[in-house]
Amino acid sequence: TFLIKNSLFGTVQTSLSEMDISGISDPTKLPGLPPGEIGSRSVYENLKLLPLPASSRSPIQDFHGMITPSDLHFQRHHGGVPEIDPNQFELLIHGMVSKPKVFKLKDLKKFPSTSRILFLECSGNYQGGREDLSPQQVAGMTSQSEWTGVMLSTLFREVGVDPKAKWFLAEGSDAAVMTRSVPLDRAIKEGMLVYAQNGEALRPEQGYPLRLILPGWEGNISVKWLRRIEFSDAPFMTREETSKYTEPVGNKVRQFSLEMDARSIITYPSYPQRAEKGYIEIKGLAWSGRGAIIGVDISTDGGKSWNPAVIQQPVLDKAHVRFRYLWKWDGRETEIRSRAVDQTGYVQPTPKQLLAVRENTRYHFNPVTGWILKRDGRVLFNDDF
Amino acid sequence: TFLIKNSLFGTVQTSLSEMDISGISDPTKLPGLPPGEIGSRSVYENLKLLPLPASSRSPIQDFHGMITPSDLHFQRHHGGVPEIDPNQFELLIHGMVSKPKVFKLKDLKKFPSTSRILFLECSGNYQGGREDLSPQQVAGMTSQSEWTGVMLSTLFREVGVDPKAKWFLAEGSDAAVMTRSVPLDRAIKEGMLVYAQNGEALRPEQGYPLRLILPGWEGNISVKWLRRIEFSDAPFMTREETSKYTEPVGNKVRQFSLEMDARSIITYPSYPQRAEKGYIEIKGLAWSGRGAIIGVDISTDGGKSWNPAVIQQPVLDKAHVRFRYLWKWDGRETEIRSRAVDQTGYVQPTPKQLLAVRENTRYHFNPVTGWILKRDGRVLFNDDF
Amino acid sequence: DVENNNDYRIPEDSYETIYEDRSDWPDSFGWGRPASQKEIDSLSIAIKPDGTGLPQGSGTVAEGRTIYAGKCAACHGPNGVEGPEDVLIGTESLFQQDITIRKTIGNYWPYSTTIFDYIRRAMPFNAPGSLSDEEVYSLTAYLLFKNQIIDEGKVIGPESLPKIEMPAKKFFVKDDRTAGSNPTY
Amino acid sequence: DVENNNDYRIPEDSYETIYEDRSDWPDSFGWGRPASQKEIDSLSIAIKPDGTGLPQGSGTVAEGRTIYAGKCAACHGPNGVEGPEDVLIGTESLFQQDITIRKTIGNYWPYSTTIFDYIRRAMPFNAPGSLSDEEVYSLTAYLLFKNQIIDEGKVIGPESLPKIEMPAKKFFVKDDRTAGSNPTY
Ligand code: HEC
Ligand code: HEC
Ligand SMILES: [Ca+2]
Ligand SMILES: [Ca+2]
Ligand SMILES: [Ca+2]
Ligand SMILES: [Ca+2]
Ligand SMILES: [Ca+2]
Ligand SMILES: [Ca+2]
Ligand SMILES: [Co+2]
Ligand SMILES: [Co+2]
Repeated sequence: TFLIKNSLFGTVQTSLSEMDISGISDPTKLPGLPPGEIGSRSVYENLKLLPLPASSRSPIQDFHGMITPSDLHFQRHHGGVPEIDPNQFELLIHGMVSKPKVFKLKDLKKFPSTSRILFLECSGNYQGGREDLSPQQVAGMTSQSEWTGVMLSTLFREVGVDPKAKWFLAEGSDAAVMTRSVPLDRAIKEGMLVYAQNGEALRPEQGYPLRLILPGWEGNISVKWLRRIEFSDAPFMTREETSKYTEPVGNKVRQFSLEMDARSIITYPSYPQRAEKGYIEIKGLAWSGRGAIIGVDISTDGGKSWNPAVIQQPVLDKAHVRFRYLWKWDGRETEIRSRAVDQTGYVQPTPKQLLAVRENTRYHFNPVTGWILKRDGRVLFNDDF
Repeated sequence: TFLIKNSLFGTVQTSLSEMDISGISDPTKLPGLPPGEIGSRSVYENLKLLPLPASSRSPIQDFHGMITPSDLHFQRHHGGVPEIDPNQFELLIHGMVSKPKVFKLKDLKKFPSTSRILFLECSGNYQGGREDLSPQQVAGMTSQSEWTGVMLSTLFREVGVDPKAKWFLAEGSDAAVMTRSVPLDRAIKEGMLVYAQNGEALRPEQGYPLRLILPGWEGNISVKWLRRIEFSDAPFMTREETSKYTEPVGNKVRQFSLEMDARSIITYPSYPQRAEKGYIEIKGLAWSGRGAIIGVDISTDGGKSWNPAVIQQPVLDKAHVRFRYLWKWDGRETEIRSRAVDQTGYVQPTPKQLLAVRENTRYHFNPVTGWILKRDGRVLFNDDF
Repeated sequence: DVENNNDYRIPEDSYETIYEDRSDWPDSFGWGRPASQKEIDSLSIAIKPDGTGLPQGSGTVAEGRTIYAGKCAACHGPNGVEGPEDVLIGTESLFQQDITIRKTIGNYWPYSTTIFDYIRRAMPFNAPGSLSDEEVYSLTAYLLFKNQIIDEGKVIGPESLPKIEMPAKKFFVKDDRTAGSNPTY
Repeated sequence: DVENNNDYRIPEDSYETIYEDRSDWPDSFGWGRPASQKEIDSLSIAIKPDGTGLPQGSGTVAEGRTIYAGKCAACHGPNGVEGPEDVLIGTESLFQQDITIRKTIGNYWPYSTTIFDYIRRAMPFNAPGSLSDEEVYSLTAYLLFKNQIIDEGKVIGPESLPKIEMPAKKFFVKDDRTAGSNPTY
């Protein structure tokens, strides 16, 4: 169906109104929509997040390249998405500082700025144990954007941070008034306060108008809708860093486990897609919170042998990379797996290797996973190895 | 205004319906919207393309970083935006080939793929001569995306291209049935057929479901809604490569001027923004169709002296880079300019340097431009130097 | 000093090298289906400067004049110069540094075949692809005549059209810009 | 062979170096306005483990029981164990490799101050920030009592709360993972 609404038609209005366009389905035979004020998405494309009461998973099996479309970025909220007027918005920085200050959004935008392409992953990003799981279900709580904002180091100069300050509290203005304590020495190097995502203002679900970004760390600590930063000599021990986002390991509870370990997942072929005999370009994403990915190995024989995948340039620090591996499937049942290696030398462990040192801790569960290719083309998830 | 529609509320429906939420404007006092199937844009953000009958310009003064939001990518159509059913879609490749073939979209998606962040610029991307012009008006017909698809070289192996073939015709399925002749030897190195943009399917305005991308070349030749490729020993001399997209220079008409020369523009501060005395981070975009940008120089004294700007990493080949330059404005009237240098050593010329060798040719007009900062803070466009 | 801040990096090599190593690729992946001559013929509407692709048929200036008045004049003006859309007719030389002179078929189109090709695929703007080949030949004849390139009696068809020498042809040269530190703009 | 295809590149240096050269930066840009003590006080609701930030007031188990029944039981269950939302009460040790045991205030919360802080900022989920400080003290007392951490008669206030030793405290350690080729997962 074509809608005739083109200023060019002003001059031929009569003849146009006489035209019967109802039967025209060849797009070369009738002008399409003229340029407008905003682009659209094809009506034939229907990508959707997978929503749960407090989170939504990205359809990573449908993505290409390394950028996540902003409206398909995964979501994890603890009190829903607040609506914030950017003109009313203020950020308070206080505590162990000599000059406590309040910044309007327009103040923050004046500071020297920087942009960086980074993944953001929820540390609870795992679902397994069944064969009918898609990549979106298994690992859909990771997404990637180009973020723009101010380096924490730039802003912290303004408030005169006490050298004895070792932590700061980041507090959101959502209904959970989300809080996390952040270790200053580790955060100051790469931490940012960002107001833009993929070229435009942050999206509401991603923290509009201002959020923290701590590259490579678990998503929860990059507090969204940031309204307050309080410097302290010790962590505040908020609910999110004690009751949640901690891992019982052996007879200890591991706390402030911030870096996301290297991980990869094959997104094609995957459940519920069908695989066809012959050449298949196996595709997927790999990332590490500890630096750059330096390799992704692929096994097409259930983990017996491994070969390196091609990694798409540019390979960025603490960013998703797209990997690809050309393979000819003979049609016999087999299992394909991917394994990421990061610049620290860390090799993504198998589920059993992980479980040997700790039960499934709910957070930071990043094992190698597999897809079993059945003779009939079905692709089934596997993490039982 | 908060809409209560959270599955968590099922359990407390009674008390909620009794709540008076009309007066609550503090977002920490009421849950916001729960995670949904698709993200949103803040109601306070209102970026718009600037539409004309056959083109729409990107609001480049409002962008951050280097990625252009897909729905704010500039548009240039010659017959409007066709609506194409991806399941019906076919690409025919024929002419001087031994195996003429028809590819469905799903065939094309099987081939080894690649992703690349590239700018795309209309060669008619200039408007000048007045002081009340915004960056969107001066240079809004350039945008940048991460494109994913198949290398031409990969696909062309499939059809057995005759060694005597020197050109191919690319034809769109829009109402203009847009055609351009492409020199094979130069296109084969980097040319791509892409089906994805910034992680998802191409947008309709950008050629859904398939377009050509010829990195660094004038936008018009990267034919959108591609339906046909015909190999030939000579160019077809289509209307777009003869009557349009050619430049009278001296007493010649320059044809097949494909590479976009290096260019830069300061997007902040710019008309109609207001500048404030004191520290200003001058920001802008620079790009070259001939390779990487290796430097952007800034003048804050109307071109008398120049200093290098900071260029945001990663600096990619044939891609927009974001430059920034910290400057302290004393409040006196002055003019700021930017000048791009690319890896070939090409230095962006002044308007007069360009005009000395050719009149304004309408296409490929890429001069250094300036913004005059008035004492009262007004910022006015200048290209008269 | 800002000089040290330029932390940029030139990509080491160009992009095509991504697929340099294709040693494990087959000669052909085999995807896609062979195109039949019939479907090639139905889709391949492009005309080459030597006339390849021109269909059977012919047209006259007189017929073109009538069709033009009915289907084209609304947008291009009764005389092809009034607009509001592109000016089609004009023989004044462009190369007099007078920027008010408009580019037309008469002074700027290097190949006659382009007229047929473009009108057939894209005009009239509101109903592209609606003209018969005969109509397109006649419109081509009419526009060539009005641009003082052919005589009023000339019949235009697949044989005669490509032989027409266009006035602008001699001006067209390939891109002569050079990159580098001493570029020709 | 695919080995040669790995055309990746390790970033040469980490990102913070972008602003290494700040020689032309002023000591302070001066943007933003000084925060008054009044606005700091009104916003800074966070409680530290040593009790800093706790407001005046106090609460009792008995009052907490009543408030809980009215404002919390719908989501957390009449006895704090039935859900549908988080289980709040339970004293069974988590460290018996029995994954059916739920994390609760009694077996998993290392600091008593977190209870006050979290309830005040985020609960009840449908009306966060609606409780008075007295109500929050009482709910804190009630939940501590139900988790067998305090006696039923104990009054909870800014002095007593931070002194309460939580059973789970002794288990908490800082991240002990190591990166590298021989990592501790
Ligand atoms: C509804 C308006 C409209 C009608 C009717 C129309 N045209 Fe056009 N014509 C245009 C527009 C708009 C363009 C420019 C299109 C572009 O640049 O993509 C154009 C361009 C052209 C051009 C190219 C001019 C150049 O210098 O590049 C020719 C030739 C042409 N038209 C011929 C015709 C003929 C012959 C007819 C009648 C059969 C016709 N037009 C009917 C709107 C119209
Ligand atoms: C409308 C439902 C609802 C009501 C009413 C409610 N809660 Fe909650 N509560 C929740 C949800 C949902 C969570 C988990 C929130 C999250 O994880 O972000 C939660 C979490 C908690 C937690 C943290 C549990 C943990 O282990 O981390 C505590 C403590 C708590 N609530 C106490 C209360 C108290 C006290 C009240 C009454 C004043 C209350 N809740 C009323 C829904 C509710
Ligand atoms: Ca500097
Ligand atoms: Ca290479
Ligand atoms: Ca035009
Ligand atoms: Ca290979
Ligand atoms: Ca550096
Ligand atoms: Ca929860
Ligand atoms: Co953690
Ligand atoms: Co050109």
